[in-house]
Amino acid sequence: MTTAQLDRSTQEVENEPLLQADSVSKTFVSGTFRKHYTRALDTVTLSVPESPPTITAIAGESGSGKTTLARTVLGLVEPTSGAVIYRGTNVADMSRAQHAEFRREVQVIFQDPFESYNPFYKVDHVLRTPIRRYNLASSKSEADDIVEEALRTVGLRPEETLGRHPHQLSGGQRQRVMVARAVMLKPKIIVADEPVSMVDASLRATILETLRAMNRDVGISILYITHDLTTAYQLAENIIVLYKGRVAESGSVDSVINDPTHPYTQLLVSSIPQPDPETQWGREQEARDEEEAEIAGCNFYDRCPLRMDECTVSDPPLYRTAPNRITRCYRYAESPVHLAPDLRSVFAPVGGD
Amino acid sequence: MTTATAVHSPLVVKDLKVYYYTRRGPVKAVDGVSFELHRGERLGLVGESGSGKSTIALALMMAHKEPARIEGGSIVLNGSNVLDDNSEQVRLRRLSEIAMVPQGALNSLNPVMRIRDQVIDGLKDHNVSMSDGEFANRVAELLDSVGLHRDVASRFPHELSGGMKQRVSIAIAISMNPSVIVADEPTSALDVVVQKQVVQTLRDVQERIGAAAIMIGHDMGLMAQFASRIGIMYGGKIVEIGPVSHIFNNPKHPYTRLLISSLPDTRSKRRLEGIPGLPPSLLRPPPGCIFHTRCPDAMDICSQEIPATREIDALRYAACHLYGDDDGKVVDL
Amino acid sequence: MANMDTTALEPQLPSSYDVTVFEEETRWVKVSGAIRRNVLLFAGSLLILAIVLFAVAGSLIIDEKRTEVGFAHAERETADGSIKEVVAPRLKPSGEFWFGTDQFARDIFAYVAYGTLGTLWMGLIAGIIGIGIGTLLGFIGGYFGGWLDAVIVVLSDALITIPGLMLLITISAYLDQLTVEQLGILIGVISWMGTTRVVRAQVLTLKNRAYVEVSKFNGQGDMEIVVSELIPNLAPFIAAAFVGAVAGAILLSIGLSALGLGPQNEPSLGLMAFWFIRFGAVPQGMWWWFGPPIVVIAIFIVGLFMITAGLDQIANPRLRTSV
Amino acid sequence: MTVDYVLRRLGMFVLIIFVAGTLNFAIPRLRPTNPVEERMNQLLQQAGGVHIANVKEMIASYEERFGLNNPLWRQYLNYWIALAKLDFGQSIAYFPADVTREVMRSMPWTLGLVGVTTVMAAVIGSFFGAWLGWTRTPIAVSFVVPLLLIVTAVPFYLLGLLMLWVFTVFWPVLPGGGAHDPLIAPAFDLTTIIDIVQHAILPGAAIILSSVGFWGLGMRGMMVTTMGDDFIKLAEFKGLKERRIFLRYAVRNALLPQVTGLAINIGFVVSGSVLVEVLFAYPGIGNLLYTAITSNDYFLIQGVLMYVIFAVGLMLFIVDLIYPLIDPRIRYRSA
Repeated sequence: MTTAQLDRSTQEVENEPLLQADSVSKTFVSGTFRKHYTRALDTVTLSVPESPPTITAIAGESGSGKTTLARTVLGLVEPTSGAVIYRGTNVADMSRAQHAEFRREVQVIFQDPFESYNPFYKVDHVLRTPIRRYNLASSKSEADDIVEEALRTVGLRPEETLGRHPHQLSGGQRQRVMVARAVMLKPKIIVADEPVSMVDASLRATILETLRAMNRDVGISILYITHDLTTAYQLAENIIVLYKGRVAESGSVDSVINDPTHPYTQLLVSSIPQPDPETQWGREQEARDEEEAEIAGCNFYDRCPLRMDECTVSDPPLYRTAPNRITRCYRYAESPVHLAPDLRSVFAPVGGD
Repeated sequence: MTTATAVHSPLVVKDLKVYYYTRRGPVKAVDGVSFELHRGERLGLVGESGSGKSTIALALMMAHKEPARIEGGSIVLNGSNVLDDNSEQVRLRRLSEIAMVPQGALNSLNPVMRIRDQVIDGLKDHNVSMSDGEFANRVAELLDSVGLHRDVASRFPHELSGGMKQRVSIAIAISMNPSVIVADEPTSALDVVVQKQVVQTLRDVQERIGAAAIMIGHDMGLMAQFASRIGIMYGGKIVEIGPVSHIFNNPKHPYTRLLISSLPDTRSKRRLEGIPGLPPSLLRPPPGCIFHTRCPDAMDICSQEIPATREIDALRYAACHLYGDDDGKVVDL
Repeated sequence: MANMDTTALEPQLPSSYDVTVFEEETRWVKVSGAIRRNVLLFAGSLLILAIVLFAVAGSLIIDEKRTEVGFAHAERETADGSIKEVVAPRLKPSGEFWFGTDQFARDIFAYVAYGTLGTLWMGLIAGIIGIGIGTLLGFIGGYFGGWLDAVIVVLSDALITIPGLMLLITISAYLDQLTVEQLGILIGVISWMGTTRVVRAQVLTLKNRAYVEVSKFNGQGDMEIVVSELIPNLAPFIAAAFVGAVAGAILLSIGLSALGLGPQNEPSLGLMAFWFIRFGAVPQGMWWWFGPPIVVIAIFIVGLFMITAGLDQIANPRLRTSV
Repeated sequence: MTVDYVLRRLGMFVLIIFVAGTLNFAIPRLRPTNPVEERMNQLLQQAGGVHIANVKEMIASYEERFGLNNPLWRQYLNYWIALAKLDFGQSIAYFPADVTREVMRSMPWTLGLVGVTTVMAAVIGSFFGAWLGWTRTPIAVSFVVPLLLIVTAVPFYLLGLLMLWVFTVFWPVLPGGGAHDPLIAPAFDLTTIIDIVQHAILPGAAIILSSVGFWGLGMRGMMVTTMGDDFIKLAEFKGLKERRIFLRYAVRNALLPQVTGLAINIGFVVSGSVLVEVLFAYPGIGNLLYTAITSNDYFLIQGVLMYVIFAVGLMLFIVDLIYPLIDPRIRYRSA
């Protein structure tokens, strides 16, 4: 495939995305006199189409920028450069009404199902407030119906859930109420930031299955932020692997996890503790032990077991190693450089093969 | 698991009961747990929140605090019951006979002391007398054995990454060659790559010094990678215990079976199924089998009688009414 | 949403043994439990309640005239043997004058009651103003951040180091006679920094809590978030800061008044201290003069301290020593 | 210790001086009429105790310093120029004595009394607090907590008053006022030192007794918080001796915020000591301020306030510079 062809395919998918993070970067500054800059996110472009509904995983370790990306998309973090565009309008420039619509249609599920609740209120508070603020119901009984239906949708019994304080529910119940809250608002997109990492294993599956059902049956697109590649594999269609704020590798989740090309993804995949005593961890190690070095080239150089001399010279571009795969590594320098900035251009349309 | 071997086992826990005394009554966090730890083996104790696994870790170290009390049973460490010890004996046993790799390593080290001093003070308080040079060598040797550069000795904790701090904790734990290492969710705050390194390090040093290890956690994947034997905890009891391959490939207890089938992997996409219902209240545990409220195979008897532990096959024990005398004899662990 | 397959997600079994079932407690069990868990708060409140009752009831029942100079009279035998009513200063406690009388023949019991009321009133004014300014600035700084926050932080850090009493003394040198209310306002205006620091720090930790962010997605605006999500959780901190501010203001005012620089025309505990220091109650051994105000002040401050400590325990559970 | 850290602290110090100086400039202007001018005119009219030429000279120096006819910004500028030269004008009461010289004469007494007693109170109180916060301390000692509360609750000066009553009236063993016996010629010998210490006992004890509880309670709170930290748990798992856990793990960490507290508290103690000094006729800064106020000596008031704030700010700055030496987390922070 030539570059020209790639560009054309890019054009096709770029017909009015619902939500687009357009080359967003975020740099955090600390220090008063001598500034210290931390580049948490570095020119990432990603869009979510109006249809079909998709599930995209954004994976990486702590410090990879995955949470910063999620918070930027949600409008909680203002990008240092670039813009978040929703229905054609920059979120930063939205009118009050547009912003309210954005807040309703792009919903969130946070990692900590306990912290998501104001300890002062019963769980009802978090379900009834949005009904009131977004005028979802014209009467008290209609509001009750909406709340109860949402709870049933996520597999909770309203009578066992309502009227309780958050600490009276289990972690799994709490997180399911948060899913119910998000779903109740009939959003277009849910950004789920590590939604199951603090939930017990036996309850984890149920929540993931709920998310999947929301995508399949209600048509909500999901951005699944995670450090756990196994749940990403189970839930998502496509995956973006971030390292130090940059896209290291991206593509369909099956191919990326079963055949990782970037040394960082390889390291992540080989570190998965498989729940199978016959599949033991290998002994491969990183090049260096957690010591960071500032070099001009690839930002993974200091940990890369496969590093080469050219890696220190400049940062590698993204190479298109397969129709639905890109990787930021010089070992694939013979592949064409992927030019379209939007990661959406990498992903195959759902059911398109 | 016969009593004859008990003499040679570094740790034998029998019918251990640890209750938390609350205003509402006793919470039976650990309710009759028995297991034996063989020399050089790695036991994984798996359980979800509220299963009592961390309480066991504290009890083994005799570091449980009010309102927790050991209500019964015995903890026989290297042949003598720890519960009979006075506090000074308990203190001396820590580190030298049984050592802990703590959870949440991010704050486990004293922020105002250099790493070297935090390794040495444990030795000093166990009457190890060495010259300063010998202490320095010992510290370097310990850091080496957990894959850290010896320069780390002169650093402060905040200068180390999470993984490095946890390695320091491991170095401290093996500083007196204990016969038992207890690791309570040793990788809970760490990234997946670092998690692997830390667990492998723990495994390496455990094999090198020939200690037995107990790892406590909720991550079945981590257990599969680390343990040679796994005990499944539920509601303060061990419901099934056996060699790791048996547990994963042929689980006997319905809870184990459901737990394993709920685990996502990266081999095939499938419908994810969790375990319906919620963990039991340990304040008012259900009568009979503690799992019967969530068990898909529950029978009438399950809500009436506490199932006995049976030896289902070699070295595998489970407590479930699905198994009768034909499947295995009742044992007193 | 209606057509989705939810059968797998249905709750399946009764939850009578769930951890989530909490026994309902009777009101008395709840109250007694709360008292037992926070003895300090309870005992401190009782002390303050006693003082407030004493001051309010005392000032309602006792004639204000008793606090005036030369009020106390006693019958004395004069040189010629006749019995005559004379002004009676320095009387020891008696049935008529429970705490005796001072150098100026004022009824000390009445004076302590009215003085306590004045001091209490001043403390309340100072506390309300200080807490008002402090909370407002703390919220503005903590919640909205930016340059305004930087200014607030730097200013409060700088002002908090300036010794309050020194400042107050200096200010009073340039002012005419202060009333009790004016002193309260003045103290409130110069002592908001502690509250600002506490509130700002708390707002900073709370505002990034997931629940505050969830409320944004629930369509709540900034004002509503502050009022309905933040303030309820900050209440113990604000209450502790308020009580601390009242205690601080009382101490400051007494200090100022004891030097003779406070309000001179209304009874207050501080003014009483000024009188008994100035007119040598100590060398004269008039323990009934300097004793009562010192005891009242001590009970006052101990009570307020205990309340603050008790509120701290609510706000910071680690400080709870017993379970 | 990074440059950034030192610069920030220095900036804070400068800012404190700036804010205090500005306040000092603004306070006399709180009233529509100038009280200083009023007072001088008053003096001029009475001209009783003061020499009329002196008053005229005072007014001249006052006008020169502030030039009340100048626009406000000009007055403000002049004011800072004078401050930079440590020129606070001349005392009215002790005319023509220089304000700076008066302050410098009183400062050592206050620094000696307040400085020493504050440090003593901090040390004693922290020790008590650590002991109380140590969970292994028998419950029997917890009666000390309410006791500390009560002692702390009585203000410095009232406590001083009670002690004055006990030790000079009831059981007269100590001198009731002053910093030294006026009959003893000041010399650097044992008699003088004993005399000075004797005079310092009562006011010093008042300060210590009333602030020791503050330190104790603060330290106890920090101990309780520290005892819940993970590193204490690991120290127990390591089988360390109680003594080591107590001193090297718990107390060592709980002390850190106390040091910052010491810095801020010095300001409060200096402030509170005004009353103690007045009560015991101790010739320190507090007494000087009191005299200045009772005699409407406005230049002296301004000067004392400025010097006190300068001293407090400087102490804060010094503590800030020392702090990184005891907390390695600040010492090595790179950003």
